[in-house]
Amino acid sequence: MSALVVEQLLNGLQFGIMLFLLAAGLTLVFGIMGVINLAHGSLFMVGAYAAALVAQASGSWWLGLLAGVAAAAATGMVIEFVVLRRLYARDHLDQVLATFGLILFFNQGITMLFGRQPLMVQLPQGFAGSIEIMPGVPYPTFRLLIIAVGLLVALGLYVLIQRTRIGMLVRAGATHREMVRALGVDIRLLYTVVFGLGALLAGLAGVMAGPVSNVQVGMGEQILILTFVVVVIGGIGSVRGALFGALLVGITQTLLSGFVPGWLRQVMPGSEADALGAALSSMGVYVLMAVVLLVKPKGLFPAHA
Amino acid sequence: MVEHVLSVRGLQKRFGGLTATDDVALDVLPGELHALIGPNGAGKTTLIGQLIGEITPDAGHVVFCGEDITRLSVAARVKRGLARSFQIVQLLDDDTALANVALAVQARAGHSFRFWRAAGSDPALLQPARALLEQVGLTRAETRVSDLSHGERKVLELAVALAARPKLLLLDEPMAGLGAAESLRMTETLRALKGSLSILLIEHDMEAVFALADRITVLVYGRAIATGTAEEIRANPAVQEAYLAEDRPE
Amino acid sequence: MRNVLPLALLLAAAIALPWAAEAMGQPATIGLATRIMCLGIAAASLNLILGHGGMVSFGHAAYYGLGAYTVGILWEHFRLGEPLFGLIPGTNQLLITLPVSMLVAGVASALIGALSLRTTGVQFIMITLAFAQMVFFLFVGLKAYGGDDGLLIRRRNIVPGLDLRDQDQLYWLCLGFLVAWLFLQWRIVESRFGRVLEGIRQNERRMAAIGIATYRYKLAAFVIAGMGCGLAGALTANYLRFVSPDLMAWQKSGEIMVMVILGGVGTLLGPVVGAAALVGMEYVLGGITENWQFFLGPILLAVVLWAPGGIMGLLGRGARRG
Amino acid sequence: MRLERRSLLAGLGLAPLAAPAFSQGAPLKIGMITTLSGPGGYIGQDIRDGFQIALDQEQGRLGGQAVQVMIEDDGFRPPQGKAVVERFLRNERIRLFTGVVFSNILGAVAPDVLDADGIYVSPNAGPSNFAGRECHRNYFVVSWQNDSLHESAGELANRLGHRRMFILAPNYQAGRDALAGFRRLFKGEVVQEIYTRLDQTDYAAELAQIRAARPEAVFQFHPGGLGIAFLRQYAQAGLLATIPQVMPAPSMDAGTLAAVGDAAEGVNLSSHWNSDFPNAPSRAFVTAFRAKHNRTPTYYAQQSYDSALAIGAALRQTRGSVDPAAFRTAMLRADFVSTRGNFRFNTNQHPIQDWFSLKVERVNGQLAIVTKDKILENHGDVFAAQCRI
Repeated sequence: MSALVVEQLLNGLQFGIMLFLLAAGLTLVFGIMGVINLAHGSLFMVGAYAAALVAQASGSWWLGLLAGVAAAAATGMVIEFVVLRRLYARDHLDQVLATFGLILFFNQGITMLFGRQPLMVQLPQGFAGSIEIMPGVPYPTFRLLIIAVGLLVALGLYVLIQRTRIGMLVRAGATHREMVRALGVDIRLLYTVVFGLGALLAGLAGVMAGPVSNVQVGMGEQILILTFVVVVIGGIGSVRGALFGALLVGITQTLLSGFVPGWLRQVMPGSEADALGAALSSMGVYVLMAVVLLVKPKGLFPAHA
Repeated sequence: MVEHVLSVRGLQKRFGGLTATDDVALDVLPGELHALIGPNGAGKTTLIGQLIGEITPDAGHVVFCGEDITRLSVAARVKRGLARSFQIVQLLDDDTALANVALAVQARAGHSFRFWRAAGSDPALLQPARALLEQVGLTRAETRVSDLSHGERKVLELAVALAARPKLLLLDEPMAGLGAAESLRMTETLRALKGSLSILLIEHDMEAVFALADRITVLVYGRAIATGTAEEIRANPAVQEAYLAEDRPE
Repeated sequence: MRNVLPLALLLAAAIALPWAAEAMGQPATIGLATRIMCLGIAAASLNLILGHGGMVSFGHAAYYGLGAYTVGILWEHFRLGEPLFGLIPGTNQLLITLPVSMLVAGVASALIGALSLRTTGVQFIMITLAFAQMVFFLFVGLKAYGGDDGLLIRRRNIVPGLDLRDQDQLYWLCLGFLVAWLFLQWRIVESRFGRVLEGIRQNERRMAAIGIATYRYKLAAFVIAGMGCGLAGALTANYLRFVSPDLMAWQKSGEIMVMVILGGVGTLLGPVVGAAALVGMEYVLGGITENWQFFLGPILLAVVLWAPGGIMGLLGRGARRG
Repeated sequence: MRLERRSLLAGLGLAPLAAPAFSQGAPLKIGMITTLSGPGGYIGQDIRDGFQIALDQEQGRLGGQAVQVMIEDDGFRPPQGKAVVERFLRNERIRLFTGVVFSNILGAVAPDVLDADGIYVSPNAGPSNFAGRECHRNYFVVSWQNDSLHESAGELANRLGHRRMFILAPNYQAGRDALAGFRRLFKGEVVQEIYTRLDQTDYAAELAQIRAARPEAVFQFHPGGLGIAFLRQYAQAGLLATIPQVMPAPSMDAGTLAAVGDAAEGVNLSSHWNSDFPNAPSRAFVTAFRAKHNRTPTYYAQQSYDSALAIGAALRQTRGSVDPAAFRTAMLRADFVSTRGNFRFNTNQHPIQDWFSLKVERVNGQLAIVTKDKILENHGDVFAAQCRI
């Protein structure tokens, strides 16, 4: 039993890391630029598609990784340059409508280009198997790779934000947007770079998610809402918050769906317990978010402390 | 002994490592114009925030007309007769000056859970609102706030605050950013108000302060270091040392 | 009211629509228009809090769905002849189901609003979403009412003197409710309550400083908007003769919000115009190409970029110029 | 591909000018409402393409009657499906409908068709309510009743000798029906059942529970993209080697097999049809489909093709009439050679057909779904007893 708990915790950690990759980009864009970008999920999809197609054509998953990350970052910067740049001064609502339009455009565009069939994604060489992490419990190496990549990204972002000039501007921008502007920094360039970075991270998430789930039109929207939940729980604009929020959501969701139906089954008939358990574990993260916001309205690690 | 309109004791507020309000005691007498002066960052606006209820103090008490209001909400304090103006104007920019004041009159008149009759043409709201605008000398009543000049907005702030018919008016730098002529007019308006209600005035314009104030309290680094008449304050060596030395009024 | 004449003409055109549609051999347009009326009520009620109160609720579909499900569940118990919880008998009388729908949506929005309104800004957007998702998953899990597959309402509700199986009469009924709701909302916006709401949108701090306990007013507006959505949902259930959790999914909340923004935030007719534009474009583009989303997306984008204030803003500018 | 769409003129409300008068020999319009957008879009695409193959083989006719198929996307949203069906019924005066993929859309679409005395022929969804109490004279299902898919999987598990099974499906009506259907014919013990979420992308938590429960095999129903993710993660977790899987056809079609790849090898399936069926109609269909679309047809394509054949057979007898009484009599005779072999309509107008076991194997180095044995013969459904037509 305890081995199962450890394995489930590891699963929760891995799912949380996956969410972190998506949420980190979103929270940067959200917190620094004040832009609600619903099309973040589209960048996730672009990354996954580019990686899958290049990996198929070249036979190398690693080439696909590069292609996916580059395609997402490039797409992001184009979006920023063509659309979002004109909307910074606008209401959040205008951004919602514009990025909603982008979702429709990207989903249907990908359908027209690559069809409706889900894409095949190979695992990278050397990461197809599993490692025995405990006696009798093998764990997929690719999932361990996801955890490693996520932790590396977290570390990289930490260094970037705490130790570099861009990071200094990013930190300042999250709390005092006007002041950064007043300092004479080319805020336009900073925004393009930040948005590109956010898109790059979304693309990386898409590349990593590809072999685990499925590469398909609409894949971004499935996970978009959960990503927003993570960002808000963590505190908008805080990368540290995104990490903790993501781990909290990932572990909560995994443990709920892993254990609640079992507990319920001990107190009520099987099929009812299963249906109720599934409903409860679906609601779980939303209950979590509501509770967090009622206790700490700015999230766990507000950037505007 | 005279009953104080406002009586503050042991008020304390810290933001992280910064002590914005440090064991402040302050009394305002009925009908008095009491000025609060001090260098930038002395914690004047933070103090106003705690008096009106936007900021919760860490310790201490605020007593208004004999009632402890330390834990009351902003709205509840306004209902009891406190009102404030803002240093950075807080108005409804999409509405006319008249509508801004009329809304404040409406708030004074009781709850606003009236869903049917049009409020925009209600004489019960518009007449008092026009009277208030006249009182402060704002003529462009039908102009949208976003089209008013800075000076006009400051005056409108005052009218909106007066609409609450306060017993004590907290004015946060009503002359900030005004030209000389506008400042003079504001001084006259305040002088005309004197006596009909108590006023706690924060102001950097020392000329106006010394012309208007019955008593003055000096706040430095969150501490009230002296209270007294204009002459007493001028003569106070502690004030001269701590405040006048670095920020001498012209 | 300078705009009485255009409004009267618009209303006359709306009333005459069924005959026009028949004459042009496009009777299905009546059903489409009915759907627009229902969504128009939902969007207008969202606009009350979003456009006039500055509260961006991203969970409005929950009340829409609750209103619809109230009709569906009352029908189901009427059909089965078994009272709900052994107490509440089912019914198919519209004059009962509509008020009950609004009541259910109102109670739900009061509970959710009371909690959600403790937050503001983006946190408010997300917490309303969270509660709506909880309601959504609750209905997905409600096996007794079809769960994810939804609930069939075999016959429309009954109103004395009307035959709702006739699509023209259903349309006029929905149009009547839309007009009534818009009129009510117009009065609310112009009233003392509406002035306070508008003040809260512009500057909540100022409203507190003149002695207004803003929370109560925001909650009251939130509940009114929830009830409007409940009404819209109840009418939708009668039109669709089918309810499913789809009606309360976050995509639906987004769709209603898009209608408001597209039409024009804070305008009386904007939300209805937005509903008509969005549904109409889907219908027309969907009839021309299966890749309709590819074209709808950039159209929405163009509206944001070049027509701030939505379609009503565009019309207003056109009128001023002309 | 020549598929007629509503003309732009009609869309702009100028139909009276554009619509031709009813004349002899005008093509019969068939309304196809299907899901072409979102993750389920590839299913609707195969339904559309499968139907078209039947038309191609008769040069745009079905049963000698010229037909025009009007296709529209329901966007995976019931209200939109409802709007389309209303337009088809009223503006286009279409009497004959087909195409819906998902049960919840069918719930919004079918009642309108049936109340207007139109005919609906289902190429996919076969929910239990329409098979039982809500069955209807004008409603035909050519694919299967939903539960049959899972009943056959239960029988397959019996035949494979599995005694202790772990079963999973998404938490929605079809998922719950799946687990109930599986239990109906499965004779062994269900050690645990789990409902997953419809929007789930990560199944690690469920996989850990499977490993901990140590079943002999797993039954799972995850259609489309859900199944791809589940199978990939199942294989990546190393479970495929130790715990075999049994599943119904929708969890593994040609499309998902292509996306899943090696992770699918060795999986057991139950189905009413497979692309390697040796009978002549099936081979002709598969050949034509591959030639036209350069991919292997899925069950969805085949079901839609069979639906077109069934409609064609009925139209041949009614000489192109869709008068409900005449059409129904003709339809019930099922006078066509199905790609699946045995086929006839039950009393509730759902199929009585055979079910087969399939397995994913390597054929000439390529993964393919290979047909094994017949496991159920002339199998109907349990809901027919509740149906009174």
